[in-house]
Amino acid sequence: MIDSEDKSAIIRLFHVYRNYGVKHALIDITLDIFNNEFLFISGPSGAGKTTLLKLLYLAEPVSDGQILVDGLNLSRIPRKNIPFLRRKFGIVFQDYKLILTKTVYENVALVLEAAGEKRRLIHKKVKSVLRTVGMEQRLNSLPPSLSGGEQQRVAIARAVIGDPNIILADEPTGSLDVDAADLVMDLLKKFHTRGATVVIATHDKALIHKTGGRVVHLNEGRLQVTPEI
Amino acid sequence: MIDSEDKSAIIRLFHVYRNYGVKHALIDITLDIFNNEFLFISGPSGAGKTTLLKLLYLAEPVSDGQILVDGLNLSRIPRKNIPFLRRKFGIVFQDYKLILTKTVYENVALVLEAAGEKRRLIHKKVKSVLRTVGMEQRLNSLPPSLSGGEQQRVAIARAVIGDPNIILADEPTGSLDVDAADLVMDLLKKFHTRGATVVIATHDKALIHKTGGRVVHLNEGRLQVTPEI
Amino acid sequence: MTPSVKRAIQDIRQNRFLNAVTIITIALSILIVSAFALFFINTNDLMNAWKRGIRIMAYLKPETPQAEIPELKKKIQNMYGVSEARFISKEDALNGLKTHMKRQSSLLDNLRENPLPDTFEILMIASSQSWERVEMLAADIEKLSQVAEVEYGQRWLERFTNIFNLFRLAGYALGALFFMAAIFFVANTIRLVLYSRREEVEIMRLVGAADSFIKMPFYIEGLIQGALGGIIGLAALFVIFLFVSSNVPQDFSTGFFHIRFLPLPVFVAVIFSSMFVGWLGCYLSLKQYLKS
Amino acid sequence: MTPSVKRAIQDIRQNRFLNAVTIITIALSILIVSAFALFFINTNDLMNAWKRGIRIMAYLKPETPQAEIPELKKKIQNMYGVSEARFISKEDALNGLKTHMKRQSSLLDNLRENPLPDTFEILMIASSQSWERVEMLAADIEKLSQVAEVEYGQRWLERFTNIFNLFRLAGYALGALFFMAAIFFVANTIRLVLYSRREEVEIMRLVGAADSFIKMPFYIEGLIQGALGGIIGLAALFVIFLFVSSNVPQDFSTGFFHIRFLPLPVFVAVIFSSMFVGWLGCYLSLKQYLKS
Ligand SMILES: Nc1ncnc2c1ncn2[C@@H]1O[C@H](COP(=O)(O)OP(=O)(O)OP(=O)(O)O)[C@@H](O)[C@H]1O
Ligand SMILES: Nc1ncnc2c1ncn2[C@@H]1O[C@H](COP(=O)(O)OP(=O)(O)OP(=O)(O)O)[C@@H](O)[C@H]1O
Ligand SMILES: [Mg+2]
Ligand SMILES: [Mg+2]
Repeated sequence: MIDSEDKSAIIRLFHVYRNYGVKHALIDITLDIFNNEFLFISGPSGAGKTTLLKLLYLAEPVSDGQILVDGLNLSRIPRKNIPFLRRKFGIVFQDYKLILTKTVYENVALVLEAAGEKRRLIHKKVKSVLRTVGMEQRLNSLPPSLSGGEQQRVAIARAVIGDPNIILADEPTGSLDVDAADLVMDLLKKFHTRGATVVIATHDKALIHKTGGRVVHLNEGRLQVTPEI
Repeated sequence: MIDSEDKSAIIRLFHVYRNYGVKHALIDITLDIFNNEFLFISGPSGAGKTTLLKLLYLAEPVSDGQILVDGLNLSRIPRKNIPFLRRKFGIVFQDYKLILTKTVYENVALVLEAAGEKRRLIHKKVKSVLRTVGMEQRLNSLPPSLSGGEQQRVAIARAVIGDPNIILADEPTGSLDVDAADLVMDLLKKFHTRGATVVIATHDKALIHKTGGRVVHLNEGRLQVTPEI
Repeated sequence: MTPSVKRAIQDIRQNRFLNAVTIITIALSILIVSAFALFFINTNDLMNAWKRGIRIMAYLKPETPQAEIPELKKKIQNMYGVSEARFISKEDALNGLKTHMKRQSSLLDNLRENPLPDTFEILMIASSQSWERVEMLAADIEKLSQVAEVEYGQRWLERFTNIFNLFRLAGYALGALFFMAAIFFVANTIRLVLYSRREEVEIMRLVGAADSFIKMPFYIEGLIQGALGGIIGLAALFVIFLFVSSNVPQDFSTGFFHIRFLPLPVFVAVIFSSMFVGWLGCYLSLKQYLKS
Repeated sequence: MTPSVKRAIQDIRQNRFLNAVTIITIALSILIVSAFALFFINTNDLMNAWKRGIRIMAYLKPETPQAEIPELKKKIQNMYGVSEARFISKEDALNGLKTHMKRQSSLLDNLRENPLPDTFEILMIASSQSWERVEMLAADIEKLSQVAEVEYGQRWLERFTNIFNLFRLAGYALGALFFMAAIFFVANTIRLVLYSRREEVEIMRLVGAADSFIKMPFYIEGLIQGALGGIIGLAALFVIFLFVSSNVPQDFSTGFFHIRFLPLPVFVAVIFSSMFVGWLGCYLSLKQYLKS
């Protein structure tokens, strides 16, 4: 069981809608995500989980409603400040989004390079985080030569290397066997313990039961808040 | 519980090796897959499951050993006959491999067009198979606008539309919630009942337990045959 | 409509950006190469008009009897490369010299007798002309028993021919260069386009599509792109041609030679070449991606 | 080495095919445009050499006293565009005419007195020449009180100048066309290359990279590609130049004008332009992908 220690909201959604043409991917979502919370967004395939996360890091704009992240109103952020918003997040994308022409090392190092870190520090951190996910042997491999689970672990490494305030993980264990999944969940819990807010989108009920934390349920774009497990 | 009714082998592997440089992805695999069998290849991330499937449809050559499919020695098939080999298979790729610039309809229809089917028949079949996986509403969507699970269902529809002799499914339910996964497994069982051989690579032990069938276990490229469950 | 054509058209719609890029590339290449051809065709016309100015003067021996003149004329006219032989009597020649010399003509008034010889002025067929041919013909004429001396061209005409040959040589070099470059640009663009679609090709192969099935729509697209590119390129050339030719000094195009656009056979040949190039670009690039 | 340069070099290594394509495209474009420049520079030299042949003959009035000649010479030499004024006395002129007329010189032996006038032969400065300038100068000279009549050039020379102007007009049109086409091909290739890498750009943005961070290595790559392409293109041009110039008729290049390669400043300018084009191609394409 994981406790949320701090009850101030770090992410707030007010009556958020997201439409794609006539398709309503998200309908009237109002939700507070608290500081240092460990939150699951569950729901069946096509419920809108990925869409919800995308709105948070401004990959897409809301169709209607407001989102505040860390007190910032997302619809008011000027274009040139979007990178700074995104650096608050560590994101595990559902389709990994690894750069196929860059090595595992380079993919993970990218986040720190973009933030202007020193080479020495980058080197140390990348090695250490890849060790945590069990990919330290594959530093110089290109993503297409990795198995599905290996790619996912690299994606997770990249998400956490910047020591982000908020971790958004979209099906972070979908391609992993039970042992590897436990390893990853332990890693996320460790960051949670250190103060990070963790939001996991998943359809995997077993994973939710095993881990604990607050769960919000999405279905056909609508939110069904269930009591904490 | 699923029974394998016909005990003649449709796929035979003899002492198969697959190396990538110094990395041994598969080591001395000898395995018979029987006609109309429902087989699970289980194993942790990086065990070699995907690699094993790739060898069967000649996406990659073996480093050593022999593979027979339907009596054909794969190392003896001339280049120009490879498409005919591949049409024996219906393949669900772990990363879906949908064509991103073509609609759902076109992606699925492609298999039949390549086999030279008539337009009318193609139209009917595509609609029907998309209905089975619950994607009949998204005929004209492009894959990037689909959720992860929706993409996977399209991939499954494409795999089964050609009424293949052998279905190779690589983590076919990895992005699906329990209900959608059940739907897909029912579909695969239906094809099995009609006489197809089904080979599923997965790390998901729960899925295996629930479905039943023979299981072979891969670990670090080596085969550990376990008794039928 | 066959399924392949239908797939090709679908494909063009789905990859509008890539298709537009290919078509514009082909159009520009066609524009360049055919602009060069146009320039060359017109320069050649001009050169021929110029060469029509080359004439051989055959001075006859003073003792030649008038009676032999018609036969001699026939003889010369039958020689290879001769288009016309005009007889100029010594009287005509003196009168001509007087008008020509204008200011100094007074000095001719004081002559005791006409010192000029009878002359044949010989024009050559434009197409069969080169400096060497002029020289050969002159030598042949000089061998005739009635001919005392032969004079042809002036120094500057020889020089001009030499200059023109230099132009031509440089022109051929540039033309060959442009042509190869155009082929490269087109092939290359198609290659990059297919490079950005290599996953698609790979997926089709994995689901059991034969190479011919994969290639066919690309080939048809290549032909369509080639045809469109060719037409657009030639249309652009025509616009440029109109603009340039309306700026040519008037006494020029109305004078001894007319600027003209590409003749129809060349026009048609360009469109077909363009289609061929579109097809070839696809062929070469696909060969690469379908190798392994 | 700054991190951006390091990333750029890494990037070139990781995308060898795409980089090779870009570099070859730039090299070919540079080759074409500078081949054209080379052709033009040499044609201009040739034209100037030719124009040096244009001379104005000023015939003096018979009554002009010898004493005024030096002053008149000075006057003419100080006129704008004149490079040299050479005095030819009427005796020299007659002798010249005799040698020139060769065969018909017998008719000059019978003269009672020399009918030719004293003459100034006036050469012009090559650079300031155009047919209009020749005419203006001739008119000015004719106004001098001692000058009876002015004669300049021959009909063919005027014609030749007109032809050359036509060449030049067509040449400018072609040159402008090639130049724009080259820019298009390069920009286009870079755009296709970035198109096939758009996912990479998108991913970098998603993990929080600022636009400047993403762009920098591409720009550096563009500059490197431009420099390499420029050098390769000019090297290829030099090889072609050597080949062509060794095939030029001997009496030509040893004669009144020498074929020459691009002068150093042009050479350097081409390399810099090439780098600029590489950078510009990246700039325009990236702007597009980083818009939304
Ligand atoms: N760009 C788009 N255009 C049109 N429809 C879209 C687009 N993106 C998402 N959708 C639709 O919105 C719905 C929600 O998609 P989303 O990706 O959020 O689902 P999800 O909950 O993440 O599902 P999964 O578990 O399968 O990944 C889906 O039906 C999807 O097809
Ligand atoms: N092209 C390649 N080059 C180098 N190594 C490779 C290549 N393809 C696969 N491998 C390695 O071979 C091993 C087996 O890979 P494979 O994809 O078969 O694993 P898997 O059992 O499918 O795992 P997962 O469940 O994670 O998909 C992995 O360690 C992988 O990194
Ligand atoms: Mg999703
Ligand atoms: Mg796998």
